Formats: sequence, structure tokens, C-alpha cells
Amino acid sequence: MKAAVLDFPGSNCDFDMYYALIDFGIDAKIIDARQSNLDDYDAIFLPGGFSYGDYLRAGAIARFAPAMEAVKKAADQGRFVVGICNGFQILTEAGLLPGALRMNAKAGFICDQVLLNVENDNSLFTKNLYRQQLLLPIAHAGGNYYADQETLTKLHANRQIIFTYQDNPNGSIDDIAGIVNEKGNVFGVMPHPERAVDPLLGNIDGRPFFESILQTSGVLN
Amino acid sequence: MFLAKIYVTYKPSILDPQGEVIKSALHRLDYTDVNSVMQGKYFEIKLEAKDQRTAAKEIEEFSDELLINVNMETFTYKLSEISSVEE
Amino acid sequence: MFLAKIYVTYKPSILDPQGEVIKSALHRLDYTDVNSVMQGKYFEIKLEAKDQRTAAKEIEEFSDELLINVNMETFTYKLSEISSVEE
Amino acid sequence: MSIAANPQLKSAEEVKSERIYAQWGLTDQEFKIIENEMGRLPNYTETGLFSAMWSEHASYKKSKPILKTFWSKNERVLQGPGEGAGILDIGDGQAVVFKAESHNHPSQVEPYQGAATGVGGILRDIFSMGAQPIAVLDSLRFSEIKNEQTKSLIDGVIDGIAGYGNAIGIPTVGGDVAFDDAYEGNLLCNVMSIGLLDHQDTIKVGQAHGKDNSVIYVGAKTGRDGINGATFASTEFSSQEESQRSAVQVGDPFMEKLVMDATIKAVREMPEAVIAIQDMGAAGILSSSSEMGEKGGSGIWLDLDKVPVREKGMIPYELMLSESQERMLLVVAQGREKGVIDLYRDAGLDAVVIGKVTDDSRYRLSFQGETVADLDIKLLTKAPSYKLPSKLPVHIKKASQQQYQPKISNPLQIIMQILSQPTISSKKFFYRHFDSMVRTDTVVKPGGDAAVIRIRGTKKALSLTTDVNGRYVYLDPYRGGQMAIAEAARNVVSTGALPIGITDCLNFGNPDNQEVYYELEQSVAGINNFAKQLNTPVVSGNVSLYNETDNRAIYPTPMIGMVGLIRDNRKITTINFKKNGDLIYLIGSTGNDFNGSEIQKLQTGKISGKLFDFDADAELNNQKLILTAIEAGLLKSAHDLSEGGLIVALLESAFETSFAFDANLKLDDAQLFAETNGRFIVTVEPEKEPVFEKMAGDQAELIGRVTDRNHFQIKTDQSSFSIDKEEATKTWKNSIANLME
Ligand SMILES: Nc1ncnc2c1ncn2[C@@H]1O[C@H](COP(=O)(O)OP(=O)(O)O)[C@@H](O)[C@H]1O
Ligand SMILES: [Mg+2]
Repeated sequence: MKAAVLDFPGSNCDFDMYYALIDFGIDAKIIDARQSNLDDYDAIFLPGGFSYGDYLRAGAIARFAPAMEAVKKAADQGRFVVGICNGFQILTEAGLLPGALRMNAKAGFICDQVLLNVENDNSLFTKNLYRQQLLLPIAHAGGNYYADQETLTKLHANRQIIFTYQDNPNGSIDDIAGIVNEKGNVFGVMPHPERAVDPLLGNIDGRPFFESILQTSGVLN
Repeated sequence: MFLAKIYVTYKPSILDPQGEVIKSALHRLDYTDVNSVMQGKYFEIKLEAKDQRTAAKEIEEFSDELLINVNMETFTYKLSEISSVEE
Repeated sequence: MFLAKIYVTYKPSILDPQGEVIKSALHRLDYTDVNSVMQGKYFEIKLEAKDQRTAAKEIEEFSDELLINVNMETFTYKLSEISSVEE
Repeated sequence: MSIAANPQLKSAEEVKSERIYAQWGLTDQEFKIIENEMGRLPNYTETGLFSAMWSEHASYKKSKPILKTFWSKNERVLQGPGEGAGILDIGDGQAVVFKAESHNHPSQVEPYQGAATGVGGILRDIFSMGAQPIAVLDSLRFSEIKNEQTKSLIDGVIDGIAGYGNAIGIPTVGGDVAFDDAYEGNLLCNVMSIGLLDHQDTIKVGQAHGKDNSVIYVGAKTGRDGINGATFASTEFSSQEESQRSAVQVGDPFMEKLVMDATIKAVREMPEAVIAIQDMGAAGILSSSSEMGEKGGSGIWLDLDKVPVREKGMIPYELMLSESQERMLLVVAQGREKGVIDLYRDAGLDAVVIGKVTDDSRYRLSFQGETVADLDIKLLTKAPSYKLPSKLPVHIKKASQQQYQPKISNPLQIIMQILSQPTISSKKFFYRHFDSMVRTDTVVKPGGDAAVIRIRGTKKALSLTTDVNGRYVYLDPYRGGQMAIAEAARNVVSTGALPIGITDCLNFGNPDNQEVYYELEQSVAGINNFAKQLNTPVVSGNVSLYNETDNRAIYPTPMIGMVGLIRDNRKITTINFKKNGDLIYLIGSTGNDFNGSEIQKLQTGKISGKLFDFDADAELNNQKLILTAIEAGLLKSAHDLSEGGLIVALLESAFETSFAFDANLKLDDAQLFAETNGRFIVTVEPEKEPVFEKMAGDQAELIGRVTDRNHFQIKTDQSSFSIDKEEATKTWKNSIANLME
């Protein structure tokens, strides 16, 4: 399976994502987000970081990067699109995922590990989760998810909410940590599964996430 | 040349986390008369345009497109003509 | 009750990295008529005070103390009386 | 503002007769030297250049005689002091690059930007050597947390470090914080950065070689940031607008990330084209260009009209001294400019040829078609240096020779009080704001003794720490210096790493005060003494003097940043207890060492008396034992003892685990808090008891066992008591947050 990791100016988790993908034998490449053709890739990852400095609003400027047209196309075609942290922020700004991410309710950047509840273990991204809870790293200042009531109702009804926080660290509405789009192929999440794949670093709770992707795409079974 | 002053605020229904933080800080500093705080953004943008109407149109367009997130924010603005030499 | 609208901007010669990046983004979106962008902060604060003068004094005080960074920023404000029921 | 609106520049004669130079910090004596050496009067611009280059900050004129004494050579040293950063060989062609820097004054004045630009500056020092930065640490000192002002300073500094480091994507993995009223009005904000060079042959140093090679300016545009502080503004600019102006430097981590990535790429892809790199730090274009020229034995010519500017009407003085951030100066081989410039432009950055390397040893500046400065580059860069007189501080001369004897009637209560001291309690309030995991190489995160960063693609890892206890140094600069580096080494050793080198930040008061100079001299001697014994050369560092308020100096605080090398990442050891039933050993013997300790401060409100002894042999032997035992796979955990003593270290080993302990100590109650150096606690699986005890001999003493209970059980020669784990943990965890409320 071929994966592109987009590198926006200011992205800083692009290599982390790249190494995680490589670790699972996925043929990954870091692609400059100024490039506009992503037809070759089965999956596109928007990594964490501070695209364009997160100036104005996180993700606000990145959504106009040339690659985003190609990301939309991939999303429409049902390929995987995954946004982690800043990537999630970009996907909401671009309208590929509903809602928005505001600054944390208690101001300031938080780096920690938090318990997540798996709300939907049947999504393309969570098929391989064999547990109800995961411990994953977070590192963000603007992870406070917001959606209006109508959107929330829909998210719940369609089981688009994939992860919620056990102890809400940022004020997100309904404790939401990660969601998918209606079709289920675009996923955004604030915590960092790519930071939790290497036993040497002491946490491998991110692994089932990558395994799910591989399983869904038929590489693993 | 035109000068646009653009004010961005959260939509009324949306809780403004930063505003809340500032309100509590003001209360801690004994400014307990403060009832509510909303923090928004303020832009001063200078642009060339052939006339005020064109400038206004452009401003409304790029504010919606870039400066605000339409899911949660709104904006108002004031536009004035300024002389080009002015810094 | 009073409503204060407070506008915070950088002092001249202070670097405004946000403004620069937003300007380039606008240029990339073909708004090449834009000459300069300054991003500041905007506050709407409601407070009780016995009269306009007291309110003004309080606002100036806490703006200097908390809302702005006196080393780098300045502020202007507008103050108006509003009826308490108004939201 | 156009140039015509500028105030009339003073003539050379006026600069002399009105003693303008003195307002800029040059002494009459120094001005005379300049005049004599030049054979004419320096003009306005030239005087400005000298005032900046001959300042303590740029020239180290008052500290140089001391810095020269640092021991900085051994088999690993590839680059010692004098360049952007020091470099040590770590095998396989790889090298580690590191340096520390202080941003005390800027952070006191404007905490967010001061701390942020401190991080930005130290990162530039690292990547200007061609290295990829891999970690940042921060060493902070504040007054006690008691008023809103301290709180906002603390918040500002934390947010500034976070705001810059997190955004640029280099993990902040460790540091240290302490609180004492000695830092009232003078907080310390020191940052250290570590970089990795994969190929030693791509090391870049800041030495301009080769006539006609180009000087290229890259990065942010130049504005009037940080120009020579208040005197300039008040004497030269009086208009309304100018008094409104601010010289605060604002950091732009986004810009720096682009500059960093492009610079590393340039070095990797065009190593022969890029001849030299230097970041623009203090005294901006001036110091970077003149130092590169001087070190390369060359001259420099710059055309100031080419400098990218953010503001109109800047005069040469301002262009040269501006401290705008995120700028670098490159020397690029003649004919290769385009490739380098294109690389930066592709990243959206300014890159402009602004001058040339010459072979005439002159430092020349053109501005609007005129030569505005023409100086001997050696004269400009080599300020006279001063060996200042020193004097034993009165407080040391008069100090009581007795050790303080703590009065412990209720040990449990004292333990809880000690745990709630901000200097002792958990520092998570600080480090939770720092992204410590980005780059996914952080094996040991903040909260342990030292941070550990693995080196991808190898079995190696680096262990990193910053340490110094200013109270010790105050009571005895020499021993305090020894203890600072000893503590750093203990932290590194606890993770299983061999200490290989250090950097420092020498934070002191006014060196013209003979007692301060004594502290400086003696603490460096102490650091040096133990650095040699540890075989950890001093490869870089930084000096921050004049840390005083109302003539009261801070505690002398020579911060030590240490790097250790772990050869096999499977051997990395952490402080946490691992298993119920493991045996707990105390390594090293405990004395009645209380002067300068946390318990003395707690019980008497101050520190006093003669500092307790430092036993260098015990320190070295115990460290060696830890390393040997880790190497042999005998230790499940290791933690060094420092502030707060044995009881604090024991509790810390359990707080973040599901375990507790039973300890049976052949010590009196007071000794729970003694701060004797050279000690560790380690845990060993019961099966390994004989092997370990044989190896350790009388260096180790079995003092207890790991339990899985919800309380700690402690027995001393005098008492027996238990501590509720939940309550103790809460006290330790929440103390700083509670004080900051
Ligand atoms: N300012 C800081 N920034 C990041 N981490 C810090 C800071 N201060 C302390 N820490 C971390 O907290 C832990 C405990 O620090 P400290 O009490 O100074 O340790 P020690 O006494 O072993 O030197 C260490 O892992 C350290 O890196
Ligand atoms: Mg320690």
C-alpha cells in the first residue's frame, strides 16, 4: 500500500508519521504540500505540527495548499485520508470533516498521555482494536473540538465519533477526540497514534490503528 | 489606498474559551465588576482598489474565505480611504 | 452597564509574524492588492460601573495590566452605556 | 520615516567631545585605545560598532581570563569553545553538537518573547554548525511564588519556551527549576540545545575564507529590534512616534523552522558551496560577519543597501546592531551563490548577497554609495580583556563552621512540608506544556533524572540534563561548582549513560564587585577540577553577568548542561520502581550534611554556614558502580539523590508507579534529609542479590523492598512511621499548581 505524508510548511510530525508507516511495511513518502497530484497514493496522511505557524487559526492557511485539492479528490474517491493533530485541524478547516477546533479551554499547550474510549471499533481505522481503551499521547494547544447541535446529532447517529477522552483535557464538546466523515474514509484525531508504535519509547497503543488500516486495505488479514 | 479595520468574533452561541480565562483573571485581579469578556481578532489591512465598492467586495470575500472560520466566527468591518503615502 | 470595545495593536517596529504570513496567504489566493496586514486583538467587555468615567478608568487600568503587553502593544477603546438586560 | 527625518548624526568630533561612546558603554580608556590604534577618530557608525563588539556580551572581556582556564580537550572533542557550539565524537562518524545560552534579562523584561527568542537563538547555534537539533532543555530560576508578578513571569516563560520549541518541532525534554528569593527581580532562563551530525565531515564552522567569496544573508528581514536599549532611543529619538517605539524582539518559530530546514539541506546538498555559517545573535550582522572574517583570517566588505529590511529609513548603526531574530549569515563559494539562494527561495525565504570576503583584514561597510566604516577587523573583534581583582566574600569568611542540625520531632510532618516545597515537588506543571515527544526519539521523558534520546538507526542514545544548586555555590563557590557537575553526572549515570561532556551558563552578578568575581573564578575552578576527573570536557558555554537588583546579586548559578552516551539502548534505566519485592539499595554513605540544604531552608528560612564536604573519590566510585551494574544488567531502577535527600529520592521512585516501599534505615531522622553527594538508590531483583552485593561491596547497603501497598513504611534509628501514598503523591504533584492559583 502506498501512502503520502504531506509536508506543509511548518509541519513537524511528518517524519514521525513516515517512520511509523515504514515500520508497518507501508510504502510511504513525504510529499511537499505544494504538489497537487496525489493520484498514486492509497492513503494520505496530514501530520501534526504548526502549518504556516498556526497563524490566524490552526489549519486555516494550510487548507489552501495545492495538495488539498488532491486530498479532496482522494476523499471523494473513498481513499484513506487521515489527519492527526494539526492534520485534523486542517481537515476541519477544509470542510472535509465537520466542526472546528478551538483553543484549549484551559489555555496552553498540553503534552501528556491520555486514556481514550473507543466509541466505534468497527470503523476502517479501528477494526483491529481489541480493547475498549487506549493510552495515546496528546500534544496540542488547540484541540477543543466544537460542532453545533445538528452536526453533533448526526455524528452520534452515524457513529462517526471514533474516540472520546476519558478525562477531557481540552474542553472538547462531548469529549470528542477523533471523528470520521460520513463515508467513513476520512479520519481526524487530536492524539498521536504515530508516537505510540515503538516499544523502546514505552507505548505501543498506536499500533492497532495502523494495523486496522492495513487490514481494511487488504494487506493484513 | 484603503484601510479596512476588521473585527472577528465568535458567533453568539459559541463559548469563547479565551474570553472565559481572561474574565476569571480579571476577577482575580479584583475587577469583579466585569460581567463578560469576549476575545476576538482585529485586523488592519491596507489594500489598493479602484473604488470603495470594489474594496468592500474584496474584503468581504477574503474575510469569509480566509480570515474567519464560518462554522464559528463572524466579522464586521470599517473601510476608509487613506492617502497612499501615509505609512 | 457599559460595553467596552478594545482594540489592541502592536507598537510600530514590532515584528508581526502573523500579519506577514496572512499577507502572503492572501497573495497566494490572488488578493495581490493587499499591501499590509496587521493582526491584533479585539475585546468586547461588559462591566458594571457607577458612571462612564469610572468605567473608563477601570478599562484603562486593566487593559494596561492584563490585556496588553505594555512592552509591545498599545490599545484604543470605545465605551458605551448599554441597558443591563441587553445581551 | 525617511533618512532625512533622522536626527542629525553626530560628527566624529562630537562623538568624542560629548562622550557619546560612554552612553554606549565604552570607557574613556577604551575609546583612547580605539583612537590610538586607528590613528584617527572613529565616526558615529564606527563608534557604535566598537561599543557593541567590545561589550561584555559580545567580547567576554571580563570573563575571558576565567573562561580560558576551562578544560576543553580530550579524545572526543571535535570542536571546543569559540564556535556556535561544541562538538563531541560519538563514534560511527556521528557527532553530538551542543551549547547553552542565557536569556535572563530579556525574559525578566518580557517573559514570553524573552524565553521564546532564547530557544530560537540556541537552536540557530546548533544548526549553524550544520547539525540537526534533536532536543532542548531549559534551566530556570525564579523567586518564591508569592505574588502576581512572579506568577506572570513564570507563566510567560513557560509559554514562551513552549510557544517556540513546540512550534519548531524540537522536543523540550528536560531541564530544572528552582525557586529562591535570591532571584527576585532577576529570573534565570537558560536554554540548552543538542544536535546531531550524521557525518563529521559536514561540520560547518563560522570562518570566512577565500577572497571574493560571497556573504549571503538569509532569513527574516531586519527591523529595529533590540537595538542598544534605552540610551539610543532616548538620546537620539525624541519624536512622539519614536517614544512609542519598542525594541522588543519577537520570535517567529515558523520562520525559524523554514530557515533551519533549508540550512541543514544546504549543508547536506552543497557542502562545498557553503563555506561557513554563523547565526545572527547579539549585535546581529555586525558580530556574525566580523567574527567570521576575523576567525578566517580575512576581511569583510558589506553593502548595507542590500540588507533586506522591514522598516524604512534605518541608518547603518541600526542595520548593523539590530537583533532581529531568525537570520543567518553564510559564506558561499564564488560562483555557487545561485544554487544556495535558490534553495532558500524555494522555501520562501529571503537570501541575498550582501557582501564579500576580502583579503585585506579590513572591516568595511558601504551605505548609499559611501564607505561608512573602515576598520581593522582584529581591532574591532578583539576587545581588551580585563583580569579583575577578587576577594573572599564576607559571608563566607564569617560563616559558621558548624553543620546545621535539623530538629525533627515529627518526621512525617516534615516530609510532607518538604514535598510541598516548589523546588522539590513535581515539575510537571512546567514540562507538561512542552512537547517532549515530537520527533519520536524520546525514550525517557521529563520526570526522571536525565532525559534520554535514542539515535535512530543505531543502538546508541544520548542522556541529557541540566543542573546546579545556587545555594551550594553561594556557600562555597569551588565545591558548589564541583557539586553542580557531580549532580549532572549522577543524573546522566542513573540512566545508564557515560558522561562525555558539558556546556555551561555562568549566571553571576556584577563582576566589578570583587566578591562576585571571586565566586566566578572559584566556581569555574571547581567545575574544571571535577570535569577533568570525570573526563567531561567543557566544549561550549555562555556567560551572563550583572544579574543584580538594587546591588544585590543572585546566587552564583553556573548551570551545567551535560551529555552522556548510552551505547546500547536496551540498557536504558529509569528511576521508577519496577516490581513488587525488588530489593532497594542505597549506594554511598550518608553524613550530617545540612548547610545549604532544603531542610535548612525550610526550618530556618535561609541557608547559612560552611557548605558540607564534597568527596570526589566516593562520587566517582559510586557513579562507576552504577554504570558497571547497569552494564551487567543488574539494576531495575536507579535514581540519584539530590535536593531533599534520601527520603525524597525514595518517594520519587514510587510516585509515578503502582508501588510503594518498606525501608529500614540505619540513620537518624534528620539524616533522611541530608544532602551528602555521591549517592543513589537502586533496585535489584531478589535473584540477583548475591551478584550485585559482591560487585558493590560496602558501597551499597540493603535498605528495603518494593511493595505494592498504598503506604510507605519507614523505620530509622529513632522512629518508625508510615506515609499515606495518595496523600504524599497529591502533595508532591499539586504543590506548584496550588501556589500558582
Ligand atoms: N524547566 C523544566 N523543563 C523541562 N523539564 C523539567 C524542568 N524542570 C524539571 N524538569 C524535569 O523534571 C524532572 C525532575 O527535575 P529535578 O528535580 O531538577 O531533577 P534532579 O533533582 O534529578 O536534577 C527531570 O526529569 C527534569 O528534566
Ligand atoms: Mg536526579
